[in-house]
Amino acid sequence: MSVQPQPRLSGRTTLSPKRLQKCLEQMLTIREFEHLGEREFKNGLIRGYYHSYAGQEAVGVGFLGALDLKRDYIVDHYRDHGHCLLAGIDPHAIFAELFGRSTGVSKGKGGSMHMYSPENHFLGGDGIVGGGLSVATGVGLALSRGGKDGICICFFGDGALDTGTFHESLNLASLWDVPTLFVCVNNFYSMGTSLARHSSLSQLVDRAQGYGIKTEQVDGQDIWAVTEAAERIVKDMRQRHRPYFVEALTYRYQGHGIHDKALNYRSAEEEQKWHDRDPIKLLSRHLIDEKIMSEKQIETLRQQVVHDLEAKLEVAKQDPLPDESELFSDVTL
Amino acid sequence: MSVQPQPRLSGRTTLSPKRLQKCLEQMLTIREFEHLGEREFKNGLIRGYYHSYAGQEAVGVGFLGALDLKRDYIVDHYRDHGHCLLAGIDPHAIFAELFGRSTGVSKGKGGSMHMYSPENHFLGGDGIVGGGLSVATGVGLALSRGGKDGICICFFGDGALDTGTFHESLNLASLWDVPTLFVCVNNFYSMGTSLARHSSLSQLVDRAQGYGIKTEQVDGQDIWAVTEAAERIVKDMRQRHRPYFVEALTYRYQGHGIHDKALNYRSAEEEQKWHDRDPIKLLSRHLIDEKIMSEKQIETLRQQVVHDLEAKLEVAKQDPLPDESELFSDVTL
Amino acid sequence: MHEALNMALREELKRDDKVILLGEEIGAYNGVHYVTRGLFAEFGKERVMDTPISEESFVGVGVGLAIMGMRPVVEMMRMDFSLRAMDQIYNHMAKTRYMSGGRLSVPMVLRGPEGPGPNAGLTAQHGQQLTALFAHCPGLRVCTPSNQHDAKGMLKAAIRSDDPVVFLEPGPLNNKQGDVDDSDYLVPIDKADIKRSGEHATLIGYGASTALALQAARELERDGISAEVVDMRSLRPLDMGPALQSVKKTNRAVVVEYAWQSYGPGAEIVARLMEEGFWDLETPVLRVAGKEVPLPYAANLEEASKPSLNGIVEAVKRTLKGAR
Amino acid sequence: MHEALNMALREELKRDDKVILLGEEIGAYNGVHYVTRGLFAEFGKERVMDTPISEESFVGVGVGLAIMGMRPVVEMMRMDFSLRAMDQIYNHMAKTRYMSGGRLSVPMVLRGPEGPGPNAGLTAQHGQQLTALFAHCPGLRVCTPSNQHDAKGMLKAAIRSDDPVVFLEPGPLNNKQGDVDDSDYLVPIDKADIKRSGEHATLIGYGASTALALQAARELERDGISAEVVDMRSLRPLDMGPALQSVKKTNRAVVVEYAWQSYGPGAEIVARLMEEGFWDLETPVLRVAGKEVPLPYAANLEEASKPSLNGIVEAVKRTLKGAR
Ligand SMILES: Cc1ncc(C[n+]2csc(CCOP(=O)(O)OP(=O)(O)O)c2C)c(N)n1
Ligand SMILES: Cc1ncc(C[n+]2csc(CCOP(=O)(O)OP(=O)(O)O)c2C)c(N)n1
Ligand SMILES: [Mg+2]
Ligand SMILES: [Mg+2]
Repeated sequence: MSVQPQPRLSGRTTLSPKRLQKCLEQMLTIREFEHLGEREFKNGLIRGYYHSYAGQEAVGVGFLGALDLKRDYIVDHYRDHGHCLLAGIDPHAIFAELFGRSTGVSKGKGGSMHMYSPENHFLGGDGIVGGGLSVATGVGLALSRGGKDGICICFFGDGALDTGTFHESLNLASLWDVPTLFVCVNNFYSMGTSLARHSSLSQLVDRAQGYGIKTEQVDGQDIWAVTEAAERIVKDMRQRHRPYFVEALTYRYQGHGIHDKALNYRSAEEEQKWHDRDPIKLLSRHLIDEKIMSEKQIETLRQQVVHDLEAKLEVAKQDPLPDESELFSDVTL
Repeated sequence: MSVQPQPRLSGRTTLSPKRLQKCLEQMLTIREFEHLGEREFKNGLIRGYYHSYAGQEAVGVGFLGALDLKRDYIVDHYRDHGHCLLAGIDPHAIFAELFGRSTGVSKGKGGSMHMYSPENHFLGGDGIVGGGLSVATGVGLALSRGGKDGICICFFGDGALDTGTFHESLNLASLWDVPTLFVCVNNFYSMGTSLARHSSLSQLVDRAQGYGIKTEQVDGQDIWAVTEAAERIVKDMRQRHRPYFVEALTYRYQGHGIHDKALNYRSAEEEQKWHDRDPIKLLSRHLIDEKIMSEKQIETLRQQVVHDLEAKLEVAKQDPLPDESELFSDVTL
Repeated sequence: MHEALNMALREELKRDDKVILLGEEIGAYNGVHYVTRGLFAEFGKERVMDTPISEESFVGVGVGLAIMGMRPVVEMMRMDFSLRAMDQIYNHMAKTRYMSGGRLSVPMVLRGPEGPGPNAGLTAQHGQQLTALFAHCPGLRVCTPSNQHDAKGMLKAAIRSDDPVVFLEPGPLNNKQGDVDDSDYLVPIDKADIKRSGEHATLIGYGASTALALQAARELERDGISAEVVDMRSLRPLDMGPALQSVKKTNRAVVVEYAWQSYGPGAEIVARLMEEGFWDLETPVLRVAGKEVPLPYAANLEEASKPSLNGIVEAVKRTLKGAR
Repeated sequence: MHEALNMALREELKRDDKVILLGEEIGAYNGVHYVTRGLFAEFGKERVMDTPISEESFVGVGVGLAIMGMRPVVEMMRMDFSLRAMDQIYNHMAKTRYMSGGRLSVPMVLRGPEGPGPNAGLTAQHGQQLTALFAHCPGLRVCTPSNQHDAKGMLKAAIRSDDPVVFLEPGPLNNKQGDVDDSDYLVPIDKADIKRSGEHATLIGYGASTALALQAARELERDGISAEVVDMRSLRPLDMGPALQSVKKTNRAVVVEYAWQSYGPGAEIVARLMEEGFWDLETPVLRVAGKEVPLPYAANLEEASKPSLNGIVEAVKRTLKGAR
């Protein structure tokens, strides 16, 4: 029953030292952002829901690193802080949104699951499981109608494969030659329910084969593997103007949300196996082994990241709540 | 673009002369019932919708012939008259329902798409495409919880494969070991939209492979093929207590509904090809070739069927409308 | 009414190449209710897109197109089927603008026929009038025309609206003929309208029930009762002005609707008359609505389930009996 | 309130082996809102079934189980997610009995928390109160308790009902504690109830808004105003008796609700007071409801979006100002 990372690997690529350092910085930024967010959730500054991306960093970093956000777009689900950061949204605006401040990326009206930044081509997190798949199909359709070679990437979890709209959306995207890249971030749990208990297929990638679109599975802990797949897929999509489905195998370290303490549904042993293949650890080890960075340099970088984020967080903390008149703005009464 | 019957045949069986004669009578009953219904629709006696089963008879006859309606159940879609007849519902009660009479199988309140007869284990037609798939999953689950070896058969069209609930239901049925037999009656059109224009896969049977359940395709014009598959599958299901998915390839002769005259979406040539493999024609030819029945005997049988149906129809015509008090019965106000 | 709707769609498709239609059988098949007749031939399959039976997701596709600046017009073959798409309608189409702090907007139209008819015998799953479900949802605009002229002008205005609009086409009026003005006019989608003036009582309708109210007003005239008919046209936002004005004059009102009475749109209209028109009312506002049962098939039961002319006439007469 | 609901489920699971629970995370995970705590361990996975995220279809599974004579109790983790299942709820759960001419019935319960809270910050897609959508649908029974005692007795009665029941658990009260009577009692699911008697004005609530109305009544008492509080409990059928009786005495009423005001359940209550209580009213019935916006995240906006104690107190005082 214990879940272990055994993807049908699609290959790895080599990446320049500079690129690898950038990837590390991005992953550290996400990881540390989530740590700070969790802290503030516990402090009561963040209300409602908080879904941490910790553990899944390589998926976002690899895929969004392969996009060109001048022409490409992102449609996300609720586990969206990491992707917001990678889309280039200022951490200040993300923290401010989490604190419900007027300076938040959604003016404080959306919260953790509902970040939006069209300037960054980030078209929203979403609180409804599977809710973004058809929207992303529409975004892809708009891109193809516009005659551009942009693509739309759509992230969702393994649980989203149980929703009818997954099936409908893949059928529509295939039928209409929509350039949407569907990325299932398979962390092996839908809330407290393991894959085997919510899906009749253990290899999710197989399910997507029923739509006449290319599919593949990728090791989501390994930044080289993710990057290799992502760059190849994006290139393919720009040429073929067709959808694509990827299953990225990864793991979330925290509970479903920070409020979810009931981690009794998975074993310490299973958790340890995944921590052993932590994406940051794998990359750091490589950087050290290849003498691109020293352990100390990495730690300095991490501290720098934390320091910068803390500064943004502090500013966000001092930001004002939305004006009460905002209650009735952005909606026709 | 023209659709032709080229199933991956699953085999044929031999059937006793007596069994074949019974099949013929059932098919003729359905065919002639639909002719009479169409006539009365045009006469204005039947209102709203009328979806004819003409052309698809062998599918119903083969599958329902393999069931044991003492323990098995049927959940149907709107194209349900044929299956009602096969479930053993008195044609009088079906006509009466079509005429909206109090003696109708649903007391005249349901109409063509909403026939119900729990005594016959016929749990309803349904007007919502795909609406019955999850209900049938629930019926199958109830059977397995009851520890019986009954199964539930669920009929739906190729169009229903585009609905999210198809996907959800197959996943649930597989996950929970539900003995529901999902029969996709693929007549190659979802209303006016050909398979290629509504489905990203041309072999629908492949889509169902994504759920870890057994699937197969059957020639829906050939009563031997349908019967062989149906009996084998039902036996398998009684032992394994697992769902099954079948794609039966067939054709509807009329428009989507009788009101649908716009048959411009398919060619005369294509229609002819299917009429050449008409299930009644194929069976009649065999009966004649094998000297089981003469052409004349078949014609006599047909006339007898028509005669009996006409008699029932006439009675139904004279039946009373529901009492006005029925408007407020069968519902809590 | 389908002619007017067809003309509106054609004109808007011509005017703005961001307009794109999606729906089941709207293209090659030419539309089940004639509304999209000829448009596929004229504008091609990229502008008039046939969809599989995937209501939830093609509404979502509409949302995706709209946030990218297109102007999708999504048809439900019957509005009943929008029950499949309620999540996209409530949680995405309606809320994206607000949730994003106004950073995105969703200029899309969801349209289709609702209620019984034009043909009889639609039965329980095909002849519902679900107006109230849409009207309750903040973020949407919800409107419904009662004649050809309004139908065309309102649909055009809906397509040009930057808000998401649910445009409800009154089923019973689908086959209603009538000249359609072929000029490029708009009719506001947030304004009620007096369709007939009168002195003694106010009849309030929307969509098909306005047509029914007008018929009732003609009947009442024979009995010397002069009824004013207010056509709400817009349910969200609800423009109470004309109805309140009318009640100031007549001091009595009857709300007419095909929808089920309890928790139907008429309830809100009555509640608003209570809150804002109470002092003008001589007798309680009454409702004549659809009977609260799934639409039955049998001809007599179906007929009995609908609001009747007679019922309206009786109700008006009751309000005229004066204080108790 | 989850203790009472938990007890009700446990007792009914014990009493009748046809009772079976379905829902997301209700089993091994023990329930997101504690309502199903311990039941998986006690009754096993055949009676307490965890479901994938397939709301439309597991509601349909419930319908299938019910027509076969089981008594499924289907949980929506939040009632917001029932938007995914609206087709099954409207077209199958509610209508099967009628469409079949009474040949089948659907004795199932759909339950789950609705509205904001108990925790703040649920935001737009998780804190809606969609009561009106269910209440509008013929064929359903719709009810909602306002305290632990009713919660237990009503849920047990709902499970024993031969009609399909939508049982709405007031989100804001989920963590409300209180002794629960462990005897096997039932509370009717179609009867309103006076929760506090008073002389000067009638406050009408349902679910969480009854609790709010009771609080407001205590505030009003300090100002010497005695408010009667009617708890509707059942929205469908709507039992107007106690409210009408109360208004006969107080001649004024304020309806309180968390739902969006327009086309919310309160509209129907006001409309019924118009129709049946008009002559008893000295001043118009007022509503204090949720603001008509998607639930915002920021703490101050969320707070401002909810019906406030102060708003209720003010409204009551307005009704007491007497004739205009
Ligand atoms: C339609 C709907 N049903 C249920 C929920 C509650 N819910 C939120 S997340 C979740 C689990 C989803 O897991 P998965 O898709 O694997 O994503 P992950 O959280 O693992 O990233 C559930 C059941 C919801 N938000 N939307
Ligand atoms: C949810 C829903 N959407 C649309 C319709 C309208 N509709 C009725 S039948 C049909 C085509 C279905 O075709 P198929 O499933 O292939 O069945 P067939 O009619 O060929 O037997 C459509 C679009 C409906 N009844 N329900
Ligand atoms: Mg997951
Ligand atoms: Mg078909």
